[in-house]
Amino acid sequence: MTDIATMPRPVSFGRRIKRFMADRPLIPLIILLIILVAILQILRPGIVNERWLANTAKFAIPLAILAGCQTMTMLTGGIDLSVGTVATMSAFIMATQIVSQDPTVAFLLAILPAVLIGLVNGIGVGVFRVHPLIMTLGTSLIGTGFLQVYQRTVIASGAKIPDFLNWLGTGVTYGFPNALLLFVPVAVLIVFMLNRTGFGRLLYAVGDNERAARLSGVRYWQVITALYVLSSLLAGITGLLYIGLIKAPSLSLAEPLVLPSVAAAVIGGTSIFGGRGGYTGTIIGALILTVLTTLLTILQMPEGGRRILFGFIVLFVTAAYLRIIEDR
Amino acid sequence: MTTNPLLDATGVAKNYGAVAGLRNASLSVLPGEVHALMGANGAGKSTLVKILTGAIKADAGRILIRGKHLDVRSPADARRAGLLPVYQEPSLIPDLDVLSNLRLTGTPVEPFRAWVRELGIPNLDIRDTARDIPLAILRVLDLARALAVEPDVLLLDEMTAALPANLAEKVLEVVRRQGDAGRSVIFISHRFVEISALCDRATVLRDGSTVGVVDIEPGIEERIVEMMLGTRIEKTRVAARAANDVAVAAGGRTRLSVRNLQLGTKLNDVSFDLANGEVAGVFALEGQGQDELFAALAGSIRPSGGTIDVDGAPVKFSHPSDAIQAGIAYVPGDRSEALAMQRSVRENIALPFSAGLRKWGPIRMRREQVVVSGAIGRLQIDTRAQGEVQRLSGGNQQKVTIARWIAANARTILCFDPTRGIDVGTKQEIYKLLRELAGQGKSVLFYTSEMEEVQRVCDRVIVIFGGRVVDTFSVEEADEPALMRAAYGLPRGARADVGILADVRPASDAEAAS
Amino acid sequence: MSRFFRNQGWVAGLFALLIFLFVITKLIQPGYGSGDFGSLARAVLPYAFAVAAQTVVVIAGGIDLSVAAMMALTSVTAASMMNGASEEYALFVVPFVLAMGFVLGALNGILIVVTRVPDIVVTLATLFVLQGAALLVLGAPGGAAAEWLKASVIGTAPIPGLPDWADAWVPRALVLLVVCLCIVWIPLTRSRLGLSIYAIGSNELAAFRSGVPVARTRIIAYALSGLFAAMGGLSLTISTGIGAPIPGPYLLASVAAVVLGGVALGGGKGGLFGPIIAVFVLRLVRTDLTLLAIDPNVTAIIEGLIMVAVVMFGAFITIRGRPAGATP
Amino acid sequence: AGKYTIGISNTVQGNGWREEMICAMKAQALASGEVAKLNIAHRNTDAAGQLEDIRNLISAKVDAIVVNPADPAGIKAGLEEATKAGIVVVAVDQAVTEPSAYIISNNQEQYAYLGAKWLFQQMGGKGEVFYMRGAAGASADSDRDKGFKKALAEFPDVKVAQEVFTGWQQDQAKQQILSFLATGTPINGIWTSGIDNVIVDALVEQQAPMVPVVGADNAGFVGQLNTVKDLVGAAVTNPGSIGGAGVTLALQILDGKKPAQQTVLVEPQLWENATEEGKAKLKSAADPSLSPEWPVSISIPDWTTYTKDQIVACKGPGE
Ligand SMILES: Nc1ncnc2c1ncn2[C@@H]1O[C@H](COP(=O)(O)OP(=O)(O)OP(=O)(O)O)[C@@H](O)[C@H]1O
Ligand SMILES: Nc1ncnc2c1ncn2[C@@H]1O[C@H](COP(=O)(O)OP(=O)(O)OP(=O)(O)O)[C@@H](O)[C@H]1O
Ligand SMILES: [Mg+2]
Ligand SMILES: [Mg+2]
Repeated sequence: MTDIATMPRPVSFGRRIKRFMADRPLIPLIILLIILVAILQILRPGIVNERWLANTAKFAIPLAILAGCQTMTMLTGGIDLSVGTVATMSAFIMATQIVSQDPTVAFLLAILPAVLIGLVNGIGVGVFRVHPLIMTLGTSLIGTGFLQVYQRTVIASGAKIPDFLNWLGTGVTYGFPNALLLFVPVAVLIVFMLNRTGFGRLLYAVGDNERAARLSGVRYWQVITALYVLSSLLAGITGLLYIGLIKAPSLSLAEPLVLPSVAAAVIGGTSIFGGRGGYTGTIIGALILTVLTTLLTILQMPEGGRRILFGFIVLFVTAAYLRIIEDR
Repeated sequence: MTTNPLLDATGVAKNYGAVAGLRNASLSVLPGEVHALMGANGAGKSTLVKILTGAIKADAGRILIRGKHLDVRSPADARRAGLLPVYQEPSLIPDLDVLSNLRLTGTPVEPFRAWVRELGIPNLDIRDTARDIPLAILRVLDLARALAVEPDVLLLDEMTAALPANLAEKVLEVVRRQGDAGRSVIFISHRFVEISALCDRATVLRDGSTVGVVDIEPGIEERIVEMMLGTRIEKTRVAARAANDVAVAAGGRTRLSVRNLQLGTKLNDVSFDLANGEVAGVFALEGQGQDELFAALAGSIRPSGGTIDVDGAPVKFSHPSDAIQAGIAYVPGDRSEALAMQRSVRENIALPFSAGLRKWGPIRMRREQVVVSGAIGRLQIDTRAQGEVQRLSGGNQQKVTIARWIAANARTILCFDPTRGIDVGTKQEIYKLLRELAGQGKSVLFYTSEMEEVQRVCDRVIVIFGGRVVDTFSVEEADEPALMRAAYGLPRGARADVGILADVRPASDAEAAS
Repeated sequence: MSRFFRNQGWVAGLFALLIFLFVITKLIQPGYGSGDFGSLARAVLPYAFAVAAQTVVVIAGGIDLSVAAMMALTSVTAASMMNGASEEYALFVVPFVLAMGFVLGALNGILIVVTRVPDIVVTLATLFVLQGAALLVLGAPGGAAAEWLKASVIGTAPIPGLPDWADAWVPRALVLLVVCLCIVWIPLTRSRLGLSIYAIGSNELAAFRSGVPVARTRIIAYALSGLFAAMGGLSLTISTGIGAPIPGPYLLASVAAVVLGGVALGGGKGGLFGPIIAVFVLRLVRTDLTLLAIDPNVTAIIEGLIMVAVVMFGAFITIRGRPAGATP
Repeated sequence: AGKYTIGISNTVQGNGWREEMICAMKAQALASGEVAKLNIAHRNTDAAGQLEDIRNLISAKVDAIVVNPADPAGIKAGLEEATKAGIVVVAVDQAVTEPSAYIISNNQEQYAYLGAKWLFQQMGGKGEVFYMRGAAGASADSDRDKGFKKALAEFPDVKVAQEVFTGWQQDQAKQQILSFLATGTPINGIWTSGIDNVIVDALVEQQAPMVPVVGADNAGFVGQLNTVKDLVGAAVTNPGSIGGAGVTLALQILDGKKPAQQTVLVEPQLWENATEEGKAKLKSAADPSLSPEWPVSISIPDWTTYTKDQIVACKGPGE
C-alpha cells in the first residue's frame, strides 16, 4: 500500500511544455500556422515571399473580421449565419449606389440594411428567444430576397467600385496591404472590448450562465441586441472591404465566407456553446484557413481529394489544439 | 475486527491539473454500518464518492469491494458491484418523466414508489417531467431510486442539504433502517445533528487526505471539528448571538416594507417589514412560497398583488436590475443559478458592475481589482483555482455568490439558504459576515432550512406556511419546537408531536457551540 | 389531457396549420387532387429523411452538418453501382448503401467521442470529406437507378379494404416514407437506447451518472443519422434516376424543419413526428407560392419570414403560456 | 393580353448569368404579347428540388414549361409527366434526356473548345496554361471540360500547369489566381470558365506579366478587353438571353409551329482583341451600363424580340 500519489511527481519535460502551451493557447496555434507555411514552402519553393504574404493577409482579413462576428456571437452561445448576406448586401448596394450618389450617402445606404438586419436578429434572439441559428438563417434568406428584388431596379445603372475601397482592398504600401489600416483598429477594438469593457464581460457572462447574468441585473435583450447589431455592422464593413478586393459585385459575393468564418473561430479556440474563447485565437484561425486554402490549391490532386484533405486537416487541427490546451 | 470491510479504499489520489482534489484518502466501510464522511468544503468528499462510483477516474489508489479488486470504471459498473450513489447534484434526466428515468436505469417501479411514499412524498405523479419537480423532491427521488435496487453500499453526498426539516427527518429514518438491515451507507453531511443521530463511525478528510477514523459517541463532535479544520478552528469560532445585539438592531429605520403580497396560489397576503441593521429570518417547510417570496423581492417575478416599499417609497420591479438599483441583492440557494462557471472568480464578483447600459464602457481594472480582492479577503475565498469558478469546491462557490454583493455594496441582501452544503467553519464565517453587515446598517432577509441557524443569525424570524406569514418570533422565542410547530401551521401554544427533531437531543447543544 | 397538450401542443398546432394549408391550396387551385398530393409526397421524401437524420442527433444534444453531404455520397454511390447493372443487383445495392450510411454516421460519432472536438466542427469537417468522396465516386451527375426502385415512389399503393378513391390518396412515396421511418423509429423509442438518446441530450452528466453509456449512445445516434441520410440519398437516386455529387439544400432545410417541428436545438426534447409535419408544411408552402405565381425573389423573402415568424410565435406562446409564478 | 401561362424552372439563384436568363424570359414573354402570366420557380436547389418545382408547375396547369435543367437526366420523370399532361416542355442552356422535350441550348462543349483552341493558338501552340474550371460535379462544367480536352488534344505541346475549380465564385477564383501568381510558376495563358474579370484584375494588381486570357462575354470582362493595357484575350459568348429564346420556342410550339428538330443549338461566337476586326466587334458589344456579371449578348438574333430597355427593366407580363 504505497502512497505514491502523495509524492509530488517529477514533471517530465513533455508535460512542462504542454502546460506551458496550455497556459498560452495561442502558441500552439501559431506553431501550427508556421508548420503549414513551411509545408507550403517545401511544396513550392519560393512561394513564401513578400507578395504572397500580402495576398494572404488580404484574404485573411475579411475572413478574420467575419470570424470576429462569429467569435462574439458564439461567446453568448449564438451564431450569426447572416454575416455573408449582410456583407454581400452592403457591398452590392455600395457598388450600385455610388454610381448616382454622393459617397457618404452611398455608404450610409450600404450600412443601413446591415444595421436593420442586426437589429431584427437581436430582437428575435434577445426578446423572442428564437434560436440564433434559425433567426440569422431566416434573416439571411429574407435579405437575399430583398437584394434580388433590389438588383432588378439597378441593372440599368451599372456598378462601380469606389477608388477608396479599391485602394483599401487591393492596395499595398511598403509591402503592407492597406486593408491592415482597417483591420488593425478593428482587431484591437474587439480584443479590448472583450477583455476590458463591461460589454465584453457581459458577452461571456450571458453565454456562460444567462440566469446568473440576469440575477446580477443584466438585461439579456439589451446585450444580445447590441451584439447582433455590432456583428452586422462589422459584417457590413467587411462587405465594403471585400468588394474593394474582389471588385465584382455579385449577389453571392461573401456567402462562401460564412462557414469558414465559423471554422476560424472554432479553430481559434472559441467554444460554440458560449462563455469561452477570444479574438486573438480567431485571427490565427483565419490565417490558418487561408494558408490551408492556398496549400490545397497548390496540391495537384483531384478536387474530391482536396476536399477530403481539407476536412481532415480542419478536424485534425482542432483536435490537436484541444488536446494541447485542455488539461491545464 | 472480525468482519471484513465491504468497501476498502486506500491511497486514493486525484489531481485536477495543479489542484489536488484528493491526495491520500482512505475509507473502509463495514457491512451494516452507517459511515460518515466528513470534511471542510473542498476537502474532497465528493471527489471520493465520484471515484468510488466510477464517475471519475482516480490517479492512484486501491479499491477493494468485498475484498476483491473490481474494476469500477463507470457508474454502471458501480451499480453492478452494488454501489449506488446519490450525488451532490440531482441526477434525474431533466427532460424525461420519472417513469422513463426509472426505465433508463432499470429501476423496478413498485419498490421505487414504495420508497417514495416512505420518504414522505405521498402523491408523486411518475409521469411528471423531472424538470418540473422542485429540487428537494428531486433529491428524494434520487434516493428512492437508489434504494429501490437494494444496494449493498449507499453513498449519500449531502443528501439532506437541500431538504426541509420534514423530508430530512424521513431520510434519516430510512437511512438508519438500511444500517439495521445489514446494508452499509456512506453518509456525507455538514450537520452534526444528523451525524450523531445516525452514524456509527466517521472518516474525516482534510485537504484531500484522511486524517482520522472515529467512532461516533457523545462529545466526539469537538474532535471531529478539530480534525476537519486543523488550525483553522481558532479563528472561525464565534460566540453564539448575545441577546443585547438584538436591541441595537431594533432601532433601525424600516428599509423594506412588504404589504399584502400576492402571487397566484403561492403567496397569500404576505406582509412584513425589514429594518436597517436587521437580519430577519424566514423559516418554512419545503414549498410554502418562500421561493416565490424571494423571487418577487428580487425582481425575478412580478407579484400579482400587494405592494413593496423601499425606504418608504413604493417600488415595482420588472427585472432583477430594478431591485439591484434599489439596493436589493439576491443570493440564490442554488449556486449554479448564480455563477458563470467558466469565468474567473474576479469576473463573477465584478459582474454586477457591468450590468447597466451606462457601465458597458471600459473597465477601470485597478479599482475593480481593489474592490474584488477586498471582497475575496472578507469571505476568505480559497482562490487557488480562481481562473474558473467551476473548479472551486461547492462551499467556495457559495462564498463567491455572496462576495459579489459585498463588493457591490448592496444595502439589502436576500439570502436564500446560503449555507446549503457548507462546512461548519465556513458557516461560522457566513454567520459572522451577516451579523457584521447588519452592524453596518445593512439589512438581511435570510431563509434557512436549518433551525439552529435561526438562533445564531437572526433578530427576528418570520414563519411562512401555505403562502402566508403565520407567525413572527423574536430570536429569544424562536426555539426549535416553537418554530417547528409554526412551520407546520399549528397555532402557538398548541401541543402536538411533530417528529423526532422536535424533541432535540442534548447532543445538538454541543453541536451548536462548535 | 393537459399534459398531452403541454407535450404535444406544438405538434398538434403544426398539424392544424398543415390542414389549414391544404384548405388554402384547394382554394387557390380547385383542381388540386390526389395526383398533386402524390407529387407533394415525392417532394417531401428526401427532405423528410434529411430531417429525420438531423432530428436523431439534435435530440441527442448534437448537430449534424454532414447530412446533405452524406446524402450526396450515398446517392452517387447507389447511382454508380446501379449504372449498367441488372435489376436484381439493386437488391444488393440498397442494403449496401444503407449500411454504408450507418457506418459513416457511426464514424462521425466516433470522431466526436474520440477527438472531443465539438460536434458542429467534426461534422463540418466530415461535410468536406464526404463531399470530396462523392466527387471521387462521380465527377459529374450521372449513374442510374433500377426501374423497380423508381417505380416504388411513383403512383399509389392499393391498401386492401380501402375504396379506390381513398387509395388514390395514398401515394407510394408516402407509404415508403412511413414504413422506413417507423421501422427504425418505433422500436427505438420503445427501447432503453431511445431513452438513452434523449438522456444524453437532456443532461449528459446526469445521463452518465445514471449509468448510460454516453459515448456508445452518441455513436449510435450519429449512426442512425447516417442511416436516415442514406435513405435520403437513396430516395434522391430513386426519384431522379441519377446521383449528383453536389449536395442539395438539405442541410439548412433539415435544421429549419427540426426547429419548426418542436425539437429543441440543445437536445432532449421533441420527437420525429413534429419535424416530419414541418417538412410537409414547408413543401406545401412552396407549392402554394408556385400556384400563386409569386415573384420568385419574393418567395425567398416569404420563406424566410415564415420560418422566423413561426418560431417567434412559438417562443411567444411559450413565454405567455408559462404558469404564473415561474421564473422566466 | 396573351392567352398562355408559361412556367419557368431554374435552380441557381444569385448568379448574374442566370438572372439575365430570367429577365430575358420575362422580357420575351412581355414582348411577344402572347403570354398572360409567367409562373417562375427560381431558387437554389438540386434535381430533386427541380422535380418538385416542375410538378408544382404541372399542378398549376401551365401551358408550357421552360426549364434550365439542374441535370440532363435527373428531371426526366417530371418532364415526362408534364408532356403527358399536355404541357409543352422546352429545355434551355443544357440538354435533357427526355425525348419529348424540345431543347434550345448554348453548346457548352463548343464554348470551351472554341476558346481553348484560340488560346492555344495565341500561345503559339506550346506552353503552360492555367485551367480554371467551374463547379466540380456540375454538368455544364463537365461538358466544357470535354471541349477543353478536345482542344488540348490538338495541341500536344500545351500543358496544364494547374487545374482549379473556382466553383464559379469570384472570391475563390481571385484567391486562387493570386496564390498561383505568388508561386512564380511561369504560365503562358489562362482559360476561365466565365469567372474572368477578377482574373484580369489580379494580373493588373500584381503587375504580373500579361498572358492571354479567355473568358465569357460578361460585361466586366468585355470592358477590360477594350481598355486594359497589354491584355490579349477573347470572350466566348454564352448568352443568358437563351432564356428568351426558350420562351419564343415554347410559344411557337404552342402556336402549332413545331421546329424541324427537337434540338436547336446556339453556337457560341468568339470575340478577341488580337485583330482589328475582333476589336471592332468587342467595341460594339461593350456595354458599361450593364452589371459586370451580366453577359453583354443580351439578345439572340431571330430568337428574341425585346429591346434592351425591356430586358433591363426585367418585367414580365402583368407586372
Ligand atoms: N472539476 C474540477 N476541476 C478542478 N478542481 C476540482 C474539480 N472538482 C473538484 N475540484 C477541487 O477538488 C477539491 C475537492 O473538491 P470536492 O468537491 O470533492 O470537495 P467537497 O469535500 O465535496 O466540498 P463541499 O463540501 O464544498 O462539497 C476542491 O479543492 C476543488 O476545488
Ligand atoms: N468597475 C468597477 N470596479 C470596481 N468597483 C466598482 C466598479 N463599479 C462599481 N464599483 C463599486 O461598487 C459600488 C457601487 O458603485 P457604482 O459606481 O456602481 O455606484 P452607483 O451609485 O450605482 O453609481 P451610478 O449612480 O453612477 O450608477 C462602489 O463601492 C464602487 O466602488
Ligand atoms: Mg461536495
Ligand atoms: Mg450543508
